This record gives sequence, C-alpha cells and structure tokens, in this order.
Amino acid sequence: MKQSLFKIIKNEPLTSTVYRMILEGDTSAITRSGQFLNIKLDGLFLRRPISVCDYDDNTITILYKVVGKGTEGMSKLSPASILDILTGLGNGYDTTKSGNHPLLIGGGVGVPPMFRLAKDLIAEGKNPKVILGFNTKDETFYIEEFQHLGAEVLIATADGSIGTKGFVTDIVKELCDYTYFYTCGPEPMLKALSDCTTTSGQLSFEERMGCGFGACMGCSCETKYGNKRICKDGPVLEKEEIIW
Amino acid sequence: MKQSLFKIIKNEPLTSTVYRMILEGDTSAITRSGQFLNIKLDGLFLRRPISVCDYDDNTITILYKVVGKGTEGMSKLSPASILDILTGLGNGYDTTKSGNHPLLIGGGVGVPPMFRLAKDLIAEGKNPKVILGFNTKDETFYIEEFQHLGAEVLIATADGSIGTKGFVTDIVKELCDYTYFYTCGPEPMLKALSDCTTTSGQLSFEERMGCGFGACMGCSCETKYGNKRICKDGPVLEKEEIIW
Amino acid sequence: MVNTKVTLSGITLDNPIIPASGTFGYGYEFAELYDINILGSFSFKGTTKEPRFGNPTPRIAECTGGMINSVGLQNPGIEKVIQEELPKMKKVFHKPVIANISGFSVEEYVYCCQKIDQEDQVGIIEVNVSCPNVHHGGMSFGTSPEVAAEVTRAVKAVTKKPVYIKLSPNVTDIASIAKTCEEAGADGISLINTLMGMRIDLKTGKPVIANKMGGFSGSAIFPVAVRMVYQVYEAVNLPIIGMGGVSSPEDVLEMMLAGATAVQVGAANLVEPYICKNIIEKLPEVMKKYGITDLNDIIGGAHK
Amino acid sequence: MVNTKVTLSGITLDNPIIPASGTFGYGYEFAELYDINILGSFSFKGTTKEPRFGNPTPRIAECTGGMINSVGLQNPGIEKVIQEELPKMKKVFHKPVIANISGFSVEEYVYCCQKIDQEDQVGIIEVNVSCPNVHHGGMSFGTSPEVAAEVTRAVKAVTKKPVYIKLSPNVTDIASIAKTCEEAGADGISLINTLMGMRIDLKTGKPVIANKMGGFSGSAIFPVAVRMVYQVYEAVNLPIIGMGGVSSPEDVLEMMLAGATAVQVGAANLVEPYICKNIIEKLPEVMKKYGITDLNDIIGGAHK
Ligand SMILES: Cc1cc2nc3c(=O)[nH]c(=O)nc-3n(C[C@H](O)[C@H](O)[C@H](O)COP(=O)(O)OP(=O)(O)OC[C@H]3O[C@@H](n4cnc5c(N)ncnc54)[C@H](O)[C@@H]3O)c2cc1C
Ligand SMILES: Cc1cc2nc3c(=O)[nH]c(=O)nc-3n(C[C@H](O)[C@H](O)[C@H](O)COP(=O)(O)OP(=O)(O)OC[C@H]3O[C@@H](n4cnc5c(N)ncnc54)[C@H](O)[C@@H]3O)c2cc1C
Ligand SMILES: Cc1cc2nc3c(=O)[nH]c(=O)nc-3n(C[C@H](O)[C@H](O)[C@H](O)COP(=O)(O)O)c2cc1C
Ligand SMILES: Cc1cc2nc3c(=O)[nH]c(=O)nc-3n(C[C@H](O)[C@H](O)[C@H](O)COP(=O)(O)O)c2cc1C
Ligand code: FES
Ligand code: FES
Repeated sequence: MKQSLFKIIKNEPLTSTVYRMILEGDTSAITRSGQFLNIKLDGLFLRRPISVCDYDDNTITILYKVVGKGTEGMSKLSPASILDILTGLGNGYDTTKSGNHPLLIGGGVGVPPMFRLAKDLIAEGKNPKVILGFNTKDETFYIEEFQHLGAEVLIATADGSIGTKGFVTDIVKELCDYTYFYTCGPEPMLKALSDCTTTSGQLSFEERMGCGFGACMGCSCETKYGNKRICKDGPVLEKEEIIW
Repeated sequence: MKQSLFKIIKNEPLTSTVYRMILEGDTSAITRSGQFLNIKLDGLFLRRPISVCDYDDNTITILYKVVGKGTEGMSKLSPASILDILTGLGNGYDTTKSGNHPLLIGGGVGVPPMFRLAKDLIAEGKNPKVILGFNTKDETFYIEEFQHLGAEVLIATADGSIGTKGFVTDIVKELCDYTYFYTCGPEPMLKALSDCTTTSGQLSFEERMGCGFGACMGCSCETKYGNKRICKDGPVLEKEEIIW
Repeated sequence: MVNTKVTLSGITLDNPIIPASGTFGYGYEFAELYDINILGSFSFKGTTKEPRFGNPTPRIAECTGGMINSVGLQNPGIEKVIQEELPKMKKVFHKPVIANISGFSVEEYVYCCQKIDQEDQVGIIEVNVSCPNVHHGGMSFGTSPEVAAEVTRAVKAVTKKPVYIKLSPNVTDIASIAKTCEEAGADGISLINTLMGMRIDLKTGKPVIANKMGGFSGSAIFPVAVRMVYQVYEAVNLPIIGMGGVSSPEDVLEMMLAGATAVQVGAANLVEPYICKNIIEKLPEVMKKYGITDLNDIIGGAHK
Repeated sequence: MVNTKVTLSGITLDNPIIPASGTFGYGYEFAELYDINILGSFSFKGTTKEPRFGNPTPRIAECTGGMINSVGLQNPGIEKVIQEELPKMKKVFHKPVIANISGFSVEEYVYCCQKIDQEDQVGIIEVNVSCPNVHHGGMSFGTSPEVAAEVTRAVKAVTKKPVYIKLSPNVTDIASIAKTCEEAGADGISLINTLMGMRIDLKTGKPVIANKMGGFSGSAIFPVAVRMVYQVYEAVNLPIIGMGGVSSPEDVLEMMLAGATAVQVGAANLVEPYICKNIIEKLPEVMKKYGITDLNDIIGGAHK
C-alpha cells in the first residue's frame, strides 16, 4: 500500500452514469489486476474504494458509476484537481491458475477490473473470453476497448437491447471449453456464476469498508479457510473457499 | 441582509498576517460603513464575520488578519474562487451625529471599517481625523490609503517604530478639538477610549457569533437600554449605552 | 404530485419542516428573507417564567460539522412573549406555532404552560426538559424518567393543547424516559436537544465558552439523533418530532424513516438562512427520486 | 527543545500518541507504512475470552465528520492473541502495549486479564466496559456505576498491571461512573468509546448497518469527548487517556488541557493511515506555537 497524490488527467462520462477517470501519479504499489484504490474526497469522512481498470508506470484508469455523494462529487472534479489516494490495495487476481482459455465475466461496475486482467492474460499468451453483463444497451461501456485487446467479447443485457437477452449466466451455461473463470459484479451474479460454472475460479467481492487496508475488520467475511477481510485478504476469493 | 455568491478578484498580503481581499458581487444590501459580512468557508461550520472596509456598486474590499483556521483558509484562496457571503449585517456607523471634526480611531483589525467611514464623512463635507494603532511598523497597513482620502492620519505604535510611541489613547488624550468619535478595535482599547474621550461616540464590538443576523442570541450583551445583539443591534453601540 | 402533509396531534402541517427552537428567534429575521408561511410550523425561542439575559459570552464555539451554544435561554419571559412577541409573530406567520417552554422548577413549567394555553396562535406546547432542575442539585429534568414524567403530568393538568416533551440526548436510556413521559400523558416527543460538548481555546488554555460547556448541535450529531428517534419510536406510540443535525431533504427522509412524523431544523438555519426554504422546495423531487409519493408512508419505515 | 514524554502509571511514553483499540489491528498493517516504534504505545484490538467473528456486514457507515462501526469485537480470542499475535506484534513494536480487554460477563473479563497479566509485553490493561452484559439483559457494563465498579474490582484482583477502565459515553453521568471505578481500584480511565449512532439507507429504507446501530466516532464526536474528559478530570485523581475524534496535534493539546495525560487516535487512522506519525512529527512545532515546552505542564490546564 502507498498513500500519494494523483492528478486528474481526464474525467469523462462513458454513459449517463458511468465515468472514466485517468489519474497521474505513483503507481508503483499496484501489483496485480483486481486491486483497488481508496480515494479521499472533500467533505466525506470515509475514502471510496474503486477498482483499478488499467494502469501503467504513471497513470491509472478507473471507471466508476455515480451512485451517491462520493461518486457524484468525483464526477464533478475537473482535470488538474489533485486526489489523495491509497493504492495497491487488495490481493488482486492470480493469473497463474487461469489455464489457456479462461472466462472473464464482468457485470455492471464489475466490468472495470476485467480489463486489466484480460490485458495481463493476453500478455501471458492466454486466450481469455470476456463476457460483459449490463441492464441495457445505453448502459454499456468498454466493449470496444475489450475488443481492441484482441479478446473475444460476448454481451448480455437484461432487456436484450444488445447481445444475448438475459444474464451473463445464460451465456456461461452454454460454454464448456473454458479452463477457469474470473469475475466481478453484484453478489447475486457471483453466486449464480459460482453455481453454474464447471471449473474453479476467482470472484471479486464488495463490502462497505472502513479502512480498505486491513486495520478495522469492517469488511470481514467467513470463508471455509477462516475469516477474511475483503479489503486485504480479498477482494478476490476462490470459488472453493466461499460460504454462500 | 442578503445571501449571495461573490467572486474573489484579488487576495493579497498587506503585512505578514493581514490580507486584503476584493470581492465582486451584489453589494446592494450594504447600507452603511461599519457593517460586516459573514463568510462561509469550506470545512467550517460557522461563517466568519469580517467588516466591510470599502464597497461600491459591485465590489467589496475586506482586510483580515490570519488568526486561525478560517482566516488561514481565506488567505489561501485564489482569485476567481467563489464565496457564499451574507452581506448587509449589523447597524453600522451613524454619520449624522459626527459634527464637523470627528475622530476615527482604529486599532489592529479594527482599522478596516474606519476606511469607508472616513470616506463617507469626507463625502459629507466633514473633516475626520484618523488615528490608527498598531503594535509595530511592520504590522501597519492602509496608512497611505487613508491619507489619499485626504484625511489627517496619526499613528500610534506600541514600540514607537512609527508615529507616537504608545496607544491610540495617548494621542486622543492630547486632542481637544473633536466633535465626536468613532472607533473599532480590541475591547480594552474601546474601554480606554470610552474613558478618555470628552465627547459622545460610537464603538464597534466583536463577539463570537452563531448566525450574525440576529437569530440565535449568541452575541448578546447588556446595555443601559436593554439587551442587544452585537450582530443585529450592533456591532456599533453608542458610548452612553455601554455597560463596561 | 407527492404528498408532504403530515399531522401532529390533529394539526396538519403542509410539510414536516419546522425550524427548531432557539435557531429561528420569533421568525422576523427569516421573514425578511422569505415568506415563512411555507414552513410546516416553527418552534419559537425557549420561553421561561422570568425574563432571562442568559449566560455570559462567549456563548458560541465552532466544531467539526457543528457548533456549541450556551445561550442559556435568553428570552423576555412568558408575559412579554405573550403580550409583545406573539402578536408580532402573527403578522409574519399565520399557522399554528410551537411554543417551546423551559423551566427551572415544575412550578415554572406549569406557570408558563397555563399562560400559553390561552393563546390560539399556539398549536403545540413543546416542553424542553433539558434545563437544570434547581430543586434537584441542577440535574436536568430530562435525565430522570421520574422527574420528566412529573413535569409532563403537571403540565398536562393545566393545558388542553397537545404537549410534546423535548428530550435531552445526554442520557443512558432515552427510550425509557420517552416511555415514562408517554405514560404521564405526553401527546408527543421531540428529540433531540443538544449534546453536551466543550471546546478549549489553545491560545488561552481555557474553555471557549464562558460557561465552559454548552450544547453541541449541527450535522455532526445527526447519527446520534437518528439512533435516538429510532429507539424512541420502538418505545412509544406517540408522534415524534425528530431533530439533530438535519440539513437536507435526504436528512428529513432519514429522520422520518427512523420514526419522526415531523422534523426540526436547528443550527443549520444559523449558517444557511434559506435552508428550510431550500429543503421544502427540494423535498418533492428527492421524494420522487426514492419512489416516495406520500411522506406518511415512510414514517418509521426503517422498523419494518 | 520541547518535552513530549508523559507517564501513565509509571510507564513513560515518548509521546502521548496511542492508536486506539480496533483501529490499528495488531499493528502490522501500519508497520508496513512506518516504524510504529515512534508511537507512545498502542492499544490492540479488543480481545475476548472466546474467538469472535463479530457482527454481520455491513459493519460500516459514513457520517458527517465520522463513521459508524459495528465490528462487534471480531478477534481470535485471548489464547490465540497471546500465542500468535503478541509474539508477532513484538517484532514490529518494542515498547509496552496496551491490551484492550472486553467481556460479556465479569468472569470473562477476569479470565482474560488473568491471562494477559502474564505477558511482559503488556504495559497497561484497558478494560472496555462498553460491551453488553449478558447477565443484565444486555445493558452495557459501562452504563451502571455499580457494574463498572464490579468489573474493576474483579479485574484488579487478578492482575498486578495497571488497569484502565475504558468508559462508554452513552451515559447520563460519566463522572460518577469514573468515580466508582476509581473507588474500586482503577489505575486510570480511558474515554471515550464510541457514541451509539445509526444511519438509514434511503435506497432500502433500512439501517445501513446490519446490526442497525453501531459506534459513532471520528472528529464529529470530539466536543463530546473533550467535555467528558474535562468532567472526569474533575471527578477523579487518576490519569486519563483521552480519545474521541482526535486527528491533529491541536486536538491532542486540547484533550490534554481538558485533563488527558495521553491521547488515543481512533477512526482517523482508518482514513489517514499516517495520521499518528504526522501528529507525532508536528506536535513539537505546534507546542512551540502555543508556548508549551513540556506537555506535562498543560495536563488539566483548562481547569485552572
Ligand atoms: C473493492 C471495491 C471495488 C470497487 N470498484 C468499483 C469500481 O471500479 N467502480 C465503481 O463504480 N464502483 C466500485 N465500487 C463501489 C464503490 O466503492 C461505491 O459505489 C462507492 O463507494 C459509493 O460511494 P458514494 O459516496 O457515491 O455512495 P454512497 O452515498 O456512500 O452510497 C450509495 C450506495 O453505494 C453503496 N456503497 C457505499 N459505500 C460503499 C463501499 N465502501 N463499498 C461498497 N459499496 C458501497 C451502497 O450500496 C450505497 O447504498 C467498489 C467497491 C469495492 C468495495
Ligand atoms: C463584527 C465583526 C467584524 C470583524 N471584522 C474583522 C475584520 O474586518 N478583519 C479581521 O481580521 N477580523 C475581523 N473580525 C474578527 C474575525 O471574525 C475573526 O478573527 C475570525 O472569525 C477568526 O476566524 P478563524 O477561523 O481564523 O479563527 P478561529 O480559529 O475560529 O479562532 C481564532 C481566534 O479568533 C477569535 N474569533 C474566532 N471566531 C470569532 C468570531 N466569530 N468573532 C470574533 N472573534 C472570533 C478568537 O479569539 C479565537 O481565539 C470581526 C469580528 C466581528 C464579530
Ligand atoms: C443557538 C441555539 C439555541 C437553542 N435554544 C433552544 C431553546 O431555547 N429551547 C430548546 O428546546 N432547544 C434549543 N436549542 C436546541 C435546538 O432546538 C435543537 O434541539 C438542537 O440544536 C438540535 O438540532 P440541530 O442539530 O438541528 O441544531 C437551541 C439550539 C441552538 C443551536
Ligand atoms: C472500527 C473500530 C473498532 C473499534 N474497536 C474497539 C475495540 O475493540 N475495543 C475498544 O475498546 N474500542 C474500540 N473502538 C473504539 C475506539 O477505540 C475509540 O474509543 C473510539 O473510536 C473513539 O475514538 P475516535 O473518534 O478517535 O475513533 C473501535 C473503534 C472503531 C472505529
Ligand atoms: S475495510 Fe478495514 S479491514 Fe477491511
Ligand atoms: S450571532 Fe446570532 S444573534 Fe448575533
């Protein structure tokens, strides 16, 4: 973990509620896809956890949905503003277990961490298949970005306005040739995926956090291997250890 | 009273601790010298009361000393920043009682309201004599500005580094040809002036304020004419009504 | 269209927004800013039997998200309030007002309530039991269930107006105090009054407030207020006027979900003089955002 | 040069800064960020007889100037703390630590304190009496002077280490509780624990925290904490560890003026992980600003 200041380079809407922010600063604490940031915002006591969507030596990309005070405030920040951020939080995804044909399944604001993960897997010479779930066509984002990585991308929307009508699980159930799966999204989706997948996999969880770095026990959950802190021992858990 | 937004046009140090800020906005609620503003600052619950030093149709000049969180924050605001301000607060000075040769006595951050008062009196064709008290030469400000108004200006400094060595009262005691007096400054100075002046006069008081517009009774004082609220029935009180 | 009307003991308010006692004076200062008849009602400055100057100054201190006040119930006394303030108030506010009554003995409460009972303008009597009881070593009436109940009974005996007991939050068990007030005949409960707080000036090394301690209020105390409204709602079957840190339409909804039928806004008026107007104007929009068509549907909703 | 050393029951701390129990884990997370040996001491996570998972999630809610937590004393139990955590802690922190002990019956407190009494690493036992007492209908030990005194006596009988009773602020009369603890043999008083608070999620209409209520802390509660430290300082002749919202060197000085000999920093660690380091580094400069050369000179200074 590192605490440092970042400069906003870009902050733009991708849909009516989802924004992309590009931050410039010290990214050295980030070691894996699936990790997250914890962002200090003016007037709010708690930091706000947001997944790393992508990063390089001196920039981080995050995608966030406006759902409350904090994210609304973020959406109004102008470029050149400075943010105090904790980086390198969470365990992140372990790509060594992926096999050659992993599935990457992102739902809603669970899509962002899949991006860097896909990039890493492709860089490791693997062939990830990406499945993204949204409510409706207007709410989709980053589909092209995933395609540009060279990944095969399948879309599910609840209303069928683009891709398969239904849930990501409707797509996953039809697939059988995957070696592993990685996912991030709302808990009901994670549970459904855990049930319908035929391989092992890693699932990223959300919880209301106090600190985000393992100090407060605000985010604990019970697993088959003992109590874990979503922020420090997670957010990524293995399918086998989860107690639903 | 009016609540409105002001844009900072200028914010510059006059001494190591005293700043001048020029604000642009709706000044229509200001009716008299000696009135004050109540300024909302980020991160602070209570507004901060600051006297109007001067104003015209669309700007206000204030002079403030950095003494704590609020004024320190103000000193760091850059031009173009927007401030939420209550204007037109307090009774202000009544110039109708001045006679032809009023004394205006300002001590430290009590100097600012004297400026507009001097300007008004001169415009009314009177001959105010201005006495300003400071600790030391380095802490003086606005002497030239008063001179430019065409007023006679006398200075007292505690260490004698400029003007008379001593307090404003040391100067006032030597004078006998004045018709009235107006003053603003630390309470011990007000008391000493009340004792040593030979005419009637108006004195401006400070008190920790909750609202600044008469709603909370946070700033009450007892006078010979009943209880008064410094913010609404003051800050200017007449010498005769004050209970020391 | 949404419904913002709520009813307190038979008195229907256009909306649940009520400026809290001590932060709205007698309404005039605010009437200069906006037509205060848009308010649900308002609770005027705490009134006592005798005129009071109140505490020495400084009476005000700054806190994170709030302030401390130690005004000490400055007011001209019940007689003058009735003779001078009520008629003036009537000119700027045409709805029933809430009379906030304080006392330092049971007799003083009774005296004031008996007087105010005659005033048509007054819709509800709000009895502030946070004052120190001179007959009990200065302990506040509101810190003992028995004493709070005694005040309630005594006051109820002399007025036909609805009596709301305004509770102090500086207690171990707010629910049991509310309960004994209910048993003693209270028509409603107002809460919370200020939390006892203190600030020390580093420059002088002494308390900022002349009286050392004072009443802490403002958004900082909101979570304590919501908790206590929630607890009292479980304990009594009376309407609750919730307050403590309310400063947005969202806060109003949260208080009502906790169990409040109406909501008072205190310290926020002092720093945002238009706050009640703003809340009233934005409330319908925020209700819609959360799918609320009638405020009455959400009162105590968090308990379901 | 200024002196920041203070002494708690014979234990001299390099400075009065102590991370508060539950906000610093066992120190490891912070030891990754800075050398935690700069701290005066630290109070480790509340420990109980049995291992506890704690409360269901969500356990955390946001407030103006603070947060609510309902961790529910998650900890691996006293045995594991002694066998596993203390030895690991020793590697990152070489000074005496404060053992924060909780229980749900007097026997549990006694059990833990007896065990922890054997550990050289522990300088002070901090007995958290804010927990619900299973034998008294779940009322917290800290809300009754008698019960708090009973815990104090029982614990004192089984340990030679200094025992600090950590008081709950959710009481009518903190001073009398502190006083009975003193009479029962306490060596010091820690205060305040969290204020009980609640937030309601407007989207669901239900409390944010799974357990409904939780402990409210952070800068918002500072004025309440200062007031209580001040009151307890007047009531007892014991060293006080003051806490509640401390997040700057100025806050430290204010707490000490109110009567604290040392100061704990809680929730602020969670959002500003370097806060204790920053406070320790800036403290001498801020002391100079206010003309303080020795911190011991200002303890209780506001009472003079
Ligand atoms: C590890 C992790 C990674 C995340 N990554 C992303 C991301 O990449 N993009 C994105 O848009 N969102 C992400 N989130 C969710 C994001 O943290 C919340 O949406 C955000 O904190 C809401 O803040 P707010 O002030 O806007 O909302 P609030 O006003 O605080 O609350 C609005 C709603 O947001 C939810 N929420 C609030 N705080 C949290 C919290 N700390 N954790 C989880 N949910 C919360 C609650 O359901 C609440 O009802 C992530 C959360 C976690 C824990
Ligand atoms: C009617 C009026 C007019 C004023 N005009 C001016 C002016 O023209 N220029 C100027 O520099 N200052 C003026 N002041 C004083 C100014 O309001 C305070 O210096 C300022 O509020 C301090 O805020 P802070 O946050 O910097 O200090 P804080 O950190 O709040 O406190 C620092 C010190 O400032 C004093 N102080 C704090 N709040 C107030 C308050 N509300 N009223 C009075 N004193 C306070 C206290 O002694 C305190 O110890 C005026 C005050 C009043 C009441
Ligand atoms: C300046 C001031 C004066 C107050 N005077 C009274 C009073 O006279 N009677 C009373 O019952 N409550 C009084 N209160 C308490 C408020 O009515 C209210 O209960 C409390 O401030 C909590 O609400 P808030 O956080 O919105 O301010 C006063 C509060 C303030 C800030
Ligand atoms: C997440 C969290 C966990 C806590 N756990 C404990 C605990 O185990 N034992 C205890 O005595 N106090 C506990 N507390 C209370 C703190 O030690 C402290 O008394 C309180 O938070 C007030 O200080 P603050 O405002 O600086 O946070 C906890 C507080 C927080 C925020
Ligand atoms: S959020 Fe604090 S331990 Fe996870
Ligand atoms: S500051 Fe509120 S009445 Fe003067």
